[in-house]
Amino acid sequence: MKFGVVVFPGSNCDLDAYHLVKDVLGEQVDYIWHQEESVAGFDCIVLPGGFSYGDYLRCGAIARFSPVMKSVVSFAGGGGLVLGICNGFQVLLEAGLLPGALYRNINLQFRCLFTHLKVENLQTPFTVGLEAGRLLKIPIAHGEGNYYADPDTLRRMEKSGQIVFRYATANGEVTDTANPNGSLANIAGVCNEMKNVLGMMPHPERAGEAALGSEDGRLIFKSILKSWEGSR
Amino acid sequence: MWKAEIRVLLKKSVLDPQGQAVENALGSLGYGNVQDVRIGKYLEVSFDAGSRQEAEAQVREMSERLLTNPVIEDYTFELVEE
Amino acid sequence: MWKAEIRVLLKKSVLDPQGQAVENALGSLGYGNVQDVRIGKYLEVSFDAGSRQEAEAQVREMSERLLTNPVIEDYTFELVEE
Amino acid sequence: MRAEDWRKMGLKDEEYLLITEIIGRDPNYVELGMYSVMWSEHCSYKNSKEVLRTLPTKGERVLQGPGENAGIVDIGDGLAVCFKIESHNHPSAIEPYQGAATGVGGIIRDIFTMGARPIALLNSLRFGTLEDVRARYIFNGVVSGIAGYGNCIGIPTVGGEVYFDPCYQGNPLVNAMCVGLLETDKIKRGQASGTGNPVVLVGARTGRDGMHGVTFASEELSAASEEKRPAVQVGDPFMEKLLLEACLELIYNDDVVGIQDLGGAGLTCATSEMASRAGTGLEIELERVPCREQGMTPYEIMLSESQERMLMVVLPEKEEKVHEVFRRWGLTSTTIGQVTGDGILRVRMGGKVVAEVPARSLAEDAPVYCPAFIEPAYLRMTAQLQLAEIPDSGDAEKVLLQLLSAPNIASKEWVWQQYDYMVRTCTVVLPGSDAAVLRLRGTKKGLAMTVDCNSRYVFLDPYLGGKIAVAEAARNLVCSGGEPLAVTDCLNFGNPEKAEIFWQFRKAVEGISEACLAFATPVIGGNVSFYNETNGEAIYPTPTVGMVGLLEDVEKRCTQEFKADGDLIVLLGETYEELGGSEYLATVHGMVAGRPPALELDKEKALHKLVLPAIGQGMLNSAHDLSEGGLAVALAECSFGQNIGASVELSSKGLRHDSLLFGESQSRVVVSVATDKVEMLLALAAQENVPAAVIGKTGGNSFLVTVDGRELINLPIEKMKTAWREAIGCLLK
Ligand SMILES: Nc1ncnc2c1ncn2[C@@H]1O[C@H](COP(=O)(O)OP(=O)(O)O)[C@@H](O)[C@H]1O
Ligand SMILES: [Mg+2]
Repeated sequence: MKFGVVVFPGSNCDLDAYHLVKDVLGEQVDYIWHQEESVAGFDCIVLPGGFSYGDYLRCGAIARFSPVMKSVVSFAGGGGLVLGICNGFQVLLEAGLLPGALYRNINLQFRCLFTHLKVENLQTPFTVGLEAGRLLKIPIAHGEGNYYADPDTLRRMEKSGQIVFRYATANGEVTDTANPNGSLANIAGVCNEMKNVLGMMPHPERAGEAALGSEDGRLIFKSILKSWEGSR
Repeated sequence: MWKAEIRVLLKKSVLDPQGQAVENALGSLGYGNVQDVRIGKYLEVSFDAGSRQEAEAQVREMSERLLTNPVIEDYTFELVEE
Repeated sequence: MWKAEIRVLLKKSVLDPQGQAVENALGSLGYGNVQDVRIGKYLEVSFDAGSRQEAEAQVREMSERLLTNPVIEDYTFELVEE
Repeated sequence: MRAEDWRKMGLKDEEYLLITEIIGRDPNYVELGMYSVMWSEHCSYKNSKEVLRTLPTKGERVLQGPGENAGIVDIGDGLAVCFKIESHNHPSAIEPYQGAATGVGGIIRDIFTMGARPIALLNSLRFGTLEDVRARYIFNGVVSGIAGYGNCIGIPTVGGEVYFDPCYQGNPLVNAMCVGLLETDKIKRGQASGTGNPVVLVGARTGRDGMHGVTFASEELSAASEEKRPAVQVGDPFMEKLLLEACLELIYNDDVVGIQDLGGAGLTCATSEMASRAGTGLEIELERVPCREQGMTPYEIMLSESQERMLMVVLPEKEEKVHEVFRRWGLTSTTIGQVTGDGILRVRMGGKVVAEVPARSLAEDAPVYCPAFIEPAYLRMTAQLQLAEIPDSGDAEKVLLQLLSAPNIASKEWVWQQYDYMVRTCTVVLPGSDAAVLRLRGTKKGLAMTVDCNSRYVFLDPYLGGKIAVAEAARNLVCSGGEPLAVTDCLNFGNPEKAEIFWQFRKAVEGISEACLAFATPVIGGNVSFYNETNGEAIYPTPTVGMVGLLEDVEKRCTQEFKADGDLIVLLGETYEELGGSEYLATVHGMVAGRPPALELDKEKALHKLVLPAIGQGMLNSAHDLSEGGLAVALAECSFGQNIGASVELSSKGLRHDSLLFGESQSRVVVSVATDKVEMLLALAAQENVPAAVIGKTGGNSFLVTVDGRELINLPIEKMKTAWREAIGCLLK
């Protein structure tokens, strides 16, 4: 399986995603420069974290017009796996590949800390490898991760299992105190209806080695590998 | 030459944490008479266009494609000929 | 009840990285006719005041004390009676 | 030229005369402006040069000492670490967010200019007390400015320190440090060598912002500073990220002869310094400089301090390729001139020469002053501390809670949680321990880093305080398992033209020198920030010490938190009746007085010789240095990490209880060890002549302390932790 990590001007977690896939998981990976017009040859596209175009105007707003995004959109339309992490999530929302929007954290501050995620849907390519009830300890680092969708959209998403991760306490309770940014219904990650596009604010690529405080992020990449194997 | 003066605010249904914070700060600075604060973006875009109509159409298009996010934001604008 | 509509922009001599980035983005989206983009803040503040004069004085005071930093920003405002 | 012209620019009459002697005529207005910025204290170090010469700067590992944009130290395996600290105090006082942000931007440029990839940021901050609205506003703005820049550019901010004291009310301190990594054969220097080589300017357009920023940094803050406001600028971290990647790509491919960032004094400084270092001259054409505004004059272009710009000298055959690389990164680059052999900096505008002076004279020939110095009168007062007149802490529990929630001791989580300290996934000891530790990919090594200074000590005894700042930094590294390598310092003081201030400066540097010599940690670079005064009142002398240490095996790192129930707690070092300058005296008794605790460098070194191998051999489960708040606070902090309590039995041996619990005697570390390793540790301690006492055991969820058999403290960890963690957030509400 071959991963592609997109590099926008201002991406800065590209290296971390690359490192996890290549050095920790031993899988194939290449960078994809934002001006590439094709993503042919890749099996999973990762839109990494960072501050594409400085996050000026709105996070992800300018990056979504990069040449590479056209091919990412059609790749996703054909069922290809796309994972957007943090800024990558914001780009996916701006590009219309996922519903809703992300805006300023409720306390107006950038926040960097470990969070616990409750997995709400084990039937996505990104979560199939997880045990039921297993919480994931994965850090966040963002200033605009406050998820919003209008009530109708939210209802639809709940129904079709598009809410994938919610912020929870260390005991797995979805409460206000566990919510680091004001996100609607503690939402930390969502997918599209087809389930092949996932956006999440927490950084699984920062939780792939014991030395970094958690290995849970690896499980998401393992799931991707598993579902890809299964689909062949 | 036209100058579009675009004001962008969060939709009423979306909580405005920044406005809230400034409202509280004004209160504690002694402006107890302040009832509501909303904070958004202000953009000035200068560009050429043949007519006011054309200019208006272009501002709408730019706003909807790039300058605002219709999921959470509303905008209004004025056009000034320069 | 008054509503102050306050527009805040960076002073002309100060770099506006946001405006610059959006200007470039508009250019590559095909809006080659765009010459200049400046991005700032827009605030709506609703409050009670006895008269327009009083209201104006208060907006000025709030703007200079809290809402803007005169070191790098300029502001203009309009007052609407509600 | 009228006297008021040069005086307004901050030049003294005799300095003007010197200029006319150097160039053999009266300077024109542009030239006068160039001399005035280059000969300001900020650029020329004219008041501090002589004193700085006394710092030890050499060492086996030092590849680059002071004099370049940043210093470099060899760490083996063909790798080197490059680091530097710099102040951005005055801009932060006036526009906290942008002032701090551009400070971070500036120090990052200093690091990648040397060819190093920036891997970490640290910061040392000082504000007025949080009861004051303005201090809260500045604190908030500075922290979000540091976050805004560092997070956006994608360099983790991994450590620092924050203090609050009324002396910083009008003049906050914002010192930013950056650490970079490079291969020893890729070092670049700011030298304009090779006659005929093109000179390329790249990055942001030049604007009218930041004119005379360095002069501004070389004056006291006053109401008149308001007029100089355009000296504050807006940073563009996105532009800098592109610059960083593009420049490192070029440097890595050996496409650059010399490179320097444009910081204070802008184009004037970069051109004259690069030529001066190489013994060459430069010719530039200002018409080619991309400007943000129309009609900018030569004076404005030469003095603008617009951020995010770099100047480089390249080989003629590489010129096209260099422009091509910048284009790919979306950057504008322009060839603005070339290197000449005549040593002259010649500036043209539209072909007409607008300035023509010896490059060296700008960079090197500023007059050197030896300001007068005299022991400050206040020291006679503060030295008079009669401990007998101060009641011993009656209620130790209450005092402990009070100290834990004192802003200088309370958790700084409110600050560092706003920083992305994890990006690049190399931070293996996160903020909250004695020093941050980063792993170095592709090697077994790690780097520990810290910044420290207790300015209250320096105020009460500049010499001793300077020494302690170095010792504390070294001790923090050692507690993390890092062997101290070298120092960068940021010397923040008041107006050096006042004899008492200059005395403080000389004494502090003397203390730093002595400690650096003892620990074999040379000073490889730094920054001096004078004129930190408001309306004639100086800040505490604050020589911040940034230090980096090496871990040969990053797996052998250590942190401060207790790891397991049932470990033994051992106190290394000796406790004396020392309360002078303590946080306890200040917080509980409202006194800033006495002498700081004594420091014996031999004892400190012995402690390091014990702790480092003990960590290396896996003897210790945790190690934490004792600083503000003394033993009781240090033990509580060890408990907080994993909510593991402790019970401790102390004997007073005639010491006051407050000295025993809250005194800040130096050269002490508290460690936890598994019971089967304690013999080994005590034997090693005996061998190194370090006093070591088993004082208790870890476990439970309370913190228990008995002194001479009497219980003085019995507090739930949870309660102490809440007080400590939430204090700063609460004060900001
Ligand atoms: N401004 C800051 N930025 C980042 N980290 C900080 C800052 N201030 C404090 N910290 C972190 O908080 C912890 C405690 O700081 P401090 O009390 O100064 O420790 P010490 O006394 O051991 O030097 C350290 O890990 C330090 O790096
Ligand atoms: Mg400290």
